[in-house]
Amino acid sequence: MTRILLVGALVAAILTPACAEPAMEPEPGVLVVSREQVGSWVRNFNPLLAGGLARWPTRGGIYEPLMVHNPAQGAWTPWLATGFTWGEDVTSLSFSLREGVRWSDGEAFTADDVVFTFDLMKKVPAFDTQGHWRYLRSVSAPDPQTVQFAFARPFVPGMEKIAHQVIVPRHVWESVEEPVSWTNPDPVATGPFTEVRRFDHQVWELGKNPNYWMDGAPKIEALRFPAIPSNEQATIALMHGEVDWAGNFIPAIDRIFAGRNPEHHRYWFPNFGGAIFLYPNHTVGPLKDARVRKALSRAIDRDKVVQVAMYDYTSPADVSGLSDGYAQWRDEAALTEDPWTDFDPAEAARLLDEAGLPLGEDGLRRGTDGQPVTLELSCITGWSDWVRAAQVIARNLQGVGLDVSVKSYDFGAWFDQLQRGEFALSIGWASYGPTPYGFWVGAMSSGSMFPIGEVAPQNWHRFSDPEADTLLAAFERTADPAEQERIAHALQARFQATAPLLPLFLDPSWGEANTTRFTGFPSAENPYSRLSPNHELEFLHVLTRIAPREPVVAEGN
Amino acid sequence: MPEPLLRVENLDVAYLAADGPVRATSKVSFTLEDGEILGLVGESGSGKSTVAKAAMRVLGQPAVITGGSVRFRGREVLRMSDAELRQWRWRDVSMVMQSALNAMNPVMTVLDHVLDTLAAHGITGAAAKKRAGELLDLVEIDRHHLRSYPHELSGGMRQRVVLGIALALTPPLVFMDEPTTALDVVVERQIMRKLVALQAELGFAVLFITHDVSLLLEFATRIGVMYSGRLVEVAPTQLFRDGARHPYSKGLLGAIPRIDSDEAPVSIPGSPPSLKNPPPGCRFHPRCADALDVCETREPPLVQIGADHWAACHVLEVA
Amino acid sequence: MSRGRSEGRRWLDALLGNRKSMVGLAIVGAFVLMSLVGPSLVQDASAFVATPHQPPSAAHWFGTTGQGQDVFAQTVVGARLTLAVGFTCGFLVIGIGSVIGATAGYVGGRVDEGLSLLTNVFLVLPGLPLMVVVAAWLPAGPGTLLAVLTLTGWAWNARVLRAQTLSLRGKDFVAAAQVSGDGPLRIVMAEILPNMLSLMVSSFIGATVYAIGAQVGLEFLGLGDIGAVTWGTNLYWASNDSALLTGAWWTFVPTGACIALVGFGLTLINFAIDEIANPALQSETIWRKQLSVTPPPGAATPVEVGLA
Amino acid sequence: MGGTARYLLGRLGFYLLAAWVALSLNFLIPRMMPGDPATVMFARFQGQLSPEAMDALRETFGLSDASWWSQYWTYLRHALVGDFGTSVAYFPEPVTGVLLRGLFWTVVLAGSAVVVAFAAGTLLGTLAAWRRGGWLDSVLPPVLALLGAFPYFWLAMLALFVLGFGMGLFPLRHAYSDQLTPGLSPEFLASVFRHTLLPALTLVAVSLGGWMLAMRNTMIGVLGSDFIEYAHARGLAPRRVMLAYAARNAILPNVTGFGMALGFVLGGALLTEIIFSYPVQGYLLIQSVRAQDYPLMQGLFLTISLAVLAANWFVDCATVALDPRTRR
Amino acid sequence: MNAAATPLLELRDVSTSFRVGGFFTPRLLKATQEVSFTLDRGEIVGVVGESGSGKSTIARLISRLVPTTGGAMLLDGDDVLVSEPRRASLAYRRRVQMIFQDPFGSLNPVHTVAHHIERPLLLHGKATKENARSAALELLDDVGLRPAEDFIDQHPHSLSGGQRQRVAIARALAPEPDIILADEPTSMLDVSIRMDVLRLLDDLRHKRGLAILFITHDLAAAKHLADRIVVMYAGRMMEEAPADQLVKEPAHPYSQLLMAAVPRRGGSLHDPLPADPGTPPLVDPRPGCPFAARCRQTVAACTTTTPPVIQLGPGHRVACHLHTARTQ
Repeated sequence: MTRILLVGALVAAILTPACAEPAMEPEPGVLVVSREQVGSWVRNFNPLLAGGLARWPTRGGIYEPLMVHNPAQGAWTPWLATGFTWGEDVTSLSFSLREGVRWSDGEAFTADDVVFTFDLMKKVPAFDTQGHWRYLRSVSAPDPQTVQFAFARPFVPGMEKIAHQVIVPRHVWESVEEPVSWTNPDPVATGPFTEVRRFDHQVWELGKNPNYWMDGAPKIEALRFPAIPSNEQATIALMHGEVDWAGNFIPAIDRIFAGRNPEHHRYWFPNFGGAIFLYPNHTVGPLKDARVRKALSRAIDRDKVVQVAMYDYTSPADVSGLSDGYAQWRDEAALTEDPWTDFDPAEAARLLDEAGLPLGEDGLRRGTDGQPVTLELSCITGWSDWVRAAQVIARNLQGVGLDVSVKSYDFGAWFDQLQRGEFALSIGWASYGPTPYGFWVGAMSSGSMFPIGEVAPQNWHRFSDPEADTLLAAFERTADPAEQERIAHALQARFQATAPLLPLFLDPSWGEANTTRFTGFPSAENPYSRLSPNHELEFLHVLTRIAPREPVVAEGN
Repeated sequence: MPEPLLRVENLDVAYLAADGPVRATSKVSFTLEDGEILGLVGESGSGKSTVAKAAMRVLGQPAVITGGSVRFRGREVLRMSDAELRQWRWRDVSMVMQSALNAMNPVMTVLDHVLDTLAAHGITGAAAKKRAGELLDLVEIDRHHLRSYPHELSGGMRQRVVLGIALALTPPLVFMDEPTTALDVVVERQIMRKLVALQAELGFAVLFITHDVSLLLEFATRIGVMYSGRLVEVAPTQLFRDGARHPYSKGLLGAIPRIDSDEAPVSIPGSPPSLKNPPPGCRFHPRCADALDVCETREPPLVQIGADHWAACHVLEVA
Repeated sequence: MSRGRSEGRRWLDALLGNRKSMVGLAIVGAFVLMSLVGPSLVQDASAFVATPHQPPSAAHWFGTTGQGQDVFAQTVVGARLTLAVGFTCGFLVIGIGSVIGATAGYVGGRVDEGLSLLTNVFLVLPGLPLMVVVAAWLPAGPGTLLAVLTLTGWAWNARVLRAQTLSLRGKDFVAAAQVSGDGPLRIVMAEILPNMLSLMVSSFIGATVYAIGAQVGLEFLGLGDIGAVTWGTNLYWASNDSALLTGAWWTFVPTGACIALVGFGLTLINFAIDEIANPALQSETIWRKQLSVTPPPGAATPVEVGLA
Repeated sequence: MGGTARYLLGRLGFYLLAAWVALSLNFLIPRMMPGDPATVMFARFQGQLSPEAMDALRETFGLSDASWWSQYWTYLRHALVGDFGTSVAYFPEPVTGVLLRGLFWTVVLAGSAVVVAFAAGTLLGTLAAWRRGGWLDSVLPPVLALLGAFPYFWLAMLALFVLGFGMGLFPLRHAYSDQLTPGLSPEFLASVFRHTLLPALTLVAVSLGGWMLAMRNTMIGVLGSDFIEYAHARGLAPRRVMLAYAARNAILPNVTGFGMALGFVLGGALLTEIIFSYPVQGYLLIQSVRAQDYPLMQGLFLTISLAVLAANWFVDCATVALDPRTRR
Repeated sequence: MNAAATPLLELRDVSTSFRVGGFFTPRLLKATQEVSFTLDRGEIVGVVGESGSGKSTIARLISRLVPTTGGAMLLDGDDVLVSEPRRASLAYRRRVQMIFQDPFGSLNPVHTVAHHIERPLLLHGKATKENARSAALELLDDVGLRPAEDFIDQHPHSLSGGQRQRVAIARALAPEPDIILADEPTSMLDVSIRMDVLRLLDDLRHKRGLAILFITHDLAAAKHLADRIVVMYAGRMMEEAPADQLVKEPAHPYSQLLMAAVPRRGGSLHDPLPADPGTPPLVDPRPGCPFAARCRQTVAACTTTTPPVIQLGPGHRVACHLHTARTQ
């Protein structure tokens, strides 16, 4: 018996020192960021590598682009370049580079580096994730401050892609033998943060660039990244004040985060991004008919979807399928003509009757073959918000007599089916960029449409519209804003008329900040950027603006 | 009258079962003098092993001694404390169990067993090792088997090892619980010869338990017969062989086929009673050809019926 | 079939007379009953009926989930699929285990070597990782879970049952049946299997406990059909809605307690079976009931005069 | 003795065969899964990546169109020298590096938890069996059985939130404090200890009952053996009988279970990682499955299989060492 | 050869061996070697020997529970090893039945007495479903379980050893066999009732003209029951003689040793033994006579050549070089 007591005493002795590790505050000026959810860190700062395998903020915070788009304002901010000009016939584009920019090792940044970067992508196709060389013919540097892009064909949207390409230093990269698998452990770059001060598998730190070109920026000393593998853990870290800036989904955020410290716990979930859609497969029976698609759309209670699946953090999408970020492209006036995204089961029923899908005695709609219309709504295992949305939608559609069942697949299987067009209904995203051009290409162009069974990178629903094709071709050839706006309104009209995709809700941008130690985060009042660190390149605005809060004691003195 | 080496009086042992205790032995009494070999014979369930183990108080669960007394040179064993018992055991009384394979710890060598035994009684170090060698010599087993594990020895060798261990502290009394039952006749013969020789040499007393009465007849000083938890007859061997009086003893002697006689052996009719539902009165009466009315109701006590001859039978009382 | 019936009856009597098994049976029985009739008595478990994360109240006994579903309804309805998968998996595992184990143990020779290798390979393959990989590959749903759990669970039972078959195969009553002229199938079915009843029942219970636990774990990882209402998905959603962070313990605790209770009940039944099948444990119970002291065996036989 | 060596070699042969089967399964399973890592990567960007990027991605990951057979041989050849290729999810780090990292912490956490649970459970079982009906024997088994019936992750989450988050008794995540640099300094080791304590305790809590009951039941069986009675009859001290006679024999079946458990925990601690953010292998597995990271998945699966096989082989060796009857 | 001269069962040089040891350490256990003897209707042949002598193996060979590796087994002159090489036919099973040593192990604890007896009745067409019970009752009555109604619905565990062995005998009698192989049928029974069971076998032999092979280690019991006795040692037949003759004038030194070891009235433990006690070699015996190592009367040939079986007198055969020399 004494032995058991001894064991108990031993356990108690062990437990005592375990009590609460002294909470150590990071040094002043070190911003703790939670952006990537990983179990342990891998040292990789190769910005050209596809797939976001490099550590955040390699693309943007370390390596910078020529210009940065800001959807909050719908404007481009000059960065490494000070501006651009289109040549004749919009087949050439030249960027003038900022003067006095230096690489973090002190070497000067020149047009040569830009040319090198684009040539490298030509040489190493794995780096050309944007497909630059599908429209470019050549890149040259007429002088150290100018880069000239020669196009193979007129392609105005190419400017967005070029402007957003991050640039690597020639003097470092030209001697790299295997650039694809190079992890670039000690990056030499132009960005605000370039010095890897510490790298453990559990935490790493990125110090500021001693040679940064922007006056007075960055205002903080370093960034610190603890490895946090799950959303729940990330939320705890935020609640505890262990993280200053994060881009996580947090349920009941008002109560569990903002409410705990109303003064300093801030969040801002603006809807400047893309939207989430219901993809109806146009090759599946009744879904060919635009009336049926609109009926489906009318049957969906988007407010409920947003409430149940999205915790009311976002808002329902409208018939344009365009988010708040595309304000300048949207034709507000056209939205009320046929608002088929409004919840109206009666109208949905009318449309279905009209399309020849009568209601049977068992409460189920019959197709032309007299059989009940059964549709499977695919979603992804584990993508809980979509699963919830799908459940609500299925219930709504059942409400108008359609036999819709939710089926969830593993991501690989789901995406495979989607790309091959082997589905009936599915929730999905759409292309998103500085302009809605990419979205419309994916939604309505014949160029993006592939036969059933073939892998289609977009246009999973298999729809093309000749009128849209003409409009998109025109859009590619004009750099005139007025003309662009006219074409955009026409494309929006085609979208509304054909209802190729059914917009569900806007994809919110998750962003949280703890302002106890830092100030200058964007907010609804000061929307110079979105708060979320999740938007590549855009966060450069934030990284260069936020500053340590002056010590309160110092202020008092 | 001087106290005998071992005096067992009215020993009652019960096994605990789900529906209450089962009496395994009842009012068993006998004495054992120094240097004597008392053979206890009986069939399975007769309680013969129970008596020996209870007298040493090593009977495993779930058994309880519910009455009687066991005195070793006058000391009451049933009132010994755990520490006293440990002292008493092996120094004064040791035992040889039926299956040496089961009795020995399978993960220990012969030497470990001997050393453990000696260490428990204060003999350690070189003295203990020396003694271990002597013991193997005593039972005629090569000393290199000290390093053998039980499963590496043949049945006969194991039994001899256990015999050797029993003599480790040269106790005056050894209990032997069917030490040769699991062996073949030839090996049994060999071990019994060794045992008898050692007994003659060292002079310890033996309580020898067996179901084979013909074996006992060849070497025991006295023979006791047990039936259904009772001692029914005790007599010196010679007397028992030629003049067993209890009907069961007689039946037992007659039931054994003999190699040296053409006389056909005869079974006792019926089968031994179960301990759970024993017949009332004399437990042998349902199988007894001579049974009287009283046998069905009253249990006969063990009474003296001749010089050094005791039996528990109403028929004999009447006679 | 009447074979082994009275053996079964003996077991049933023993189980009914055992306190542990009675408690266990009562718990498990209550949950089975709940899973059978409960879903038709409560409201629609998937309906979004109320304000999210409402604490327990008269309207919602166990409160509401992060999406405004009734937790009580979800707990009751969740029992059905979870227990169905658990028990079915138990049956499948024991079925496959007995077929393979009995075949290997009875036929012996090359067949045994082959089947034992298969069994041992499955035994040393890491179960949970294999489950994760396979569950991710197959379409989510109860069928997949069942397949995955059975695939990774049968080997242990096959091994145990093989060993038991092997020991029974050496019994004289098997030889006697052979001498009588009975064929191998008949011997396995009528002579050997009835003797393994207790082992099979306890293996079945063990497999069921394992299946329920593993199933809940996989579903918690999001590898099940998160659209279905089961105990595993309940916990998945509770965690997804940060139940504990938001203080909504009521979405998390009832389901966990139910799982633990069912597991505990089943374990108690297994304790009882162990006790009935193992004479050493049985005698221990008897010992404890009838005597105040419980010394280790052989240390010193107790003396209690006048007990009998 | 030669027979013993041959027996152990024979077991080794079996384990090699099992390893080959595991290796092959390992090769097949991911290839039977739909999709590939490039599509998963592509999807991460939810449309922000141009469609052209997909081909580029496929090229980056070196997704091969070679026949399965030739892939299989390459795979086997590489696996033999411990080369599992480059991880996709952790591109371009070699799988071996990712694995070793996880493996280290797995051994720290799972290893210590299993050893502690085994040792404590066995000791408790021994004492409970020895003092049957004592408080240890009557109170602990049902309590531990109930504890063991809870889903592991459920208990772990509750422990984390109540003891860690609510009461602040334990660190909330990671294997050591972020403020410290890994090394052999006392602070670091103390930090590792503090961080490992709660995850390990929860693992111990759920498995303790199993060990205890197994040991108790075997021990009760052993206590009924003749050799226990014989040991008492020889006047041996009770402690000696309990440990060297009863427990020493009763532990043998538990040792087999120990091998199985070690393997199980190596693979089964994946929920620990997720809840306590402890950098063990389990999370890597989930991640590799989600990212369709074949090389990592294969490496992990193989490491775990090999660990289980190795554990079993060591148990075979231990059994031979502990039980002379298995020696030939 | 006319029918009268054909023995019911004849074994000619029957051998069998088992593989023992592990997969990598196989050894051959020669359980019986070149055993020859006959068994006729109404005859009881006793087979005696120590454990490991192969006497039980003979019963299992004849009952076809273990395969032979050589020799011939003639039933009514037909070599069954040739006519039904792989498995015994139902017809053979009907004619050759067996009683096992352990009545606790040979009856299935889950089945009633009725099942045990009705099953062979139905299997061999000796009864229909309707009259199986009455036939079973009759058999129980025949073996002395009276009143049979009290026994037929019992489970084995509620019967005593002697009663069980009677049930086993009834089961063996059910197919109305010609031969009963009795493998130590009384060694597990209480001394006081052994003779009853033996007497029952003797009665059956007389009433039904059964041939019984009586396997025992008890030479005295064999003497009383058997007509002829076969002495086995280390898988070989040492001697065969009419029972009385074997007991009175054992020819083989081993038979003499066996005789000397049997307790007798007036005998003493101090009487000398005619040979060295020891254990027979079980595996891979050396050439020559297996008993040579223990024999005190060896000649040179004993360690080099296996002694042939020679005829000493009518029905008396022995395998010993002493006699080989003498007859030559």
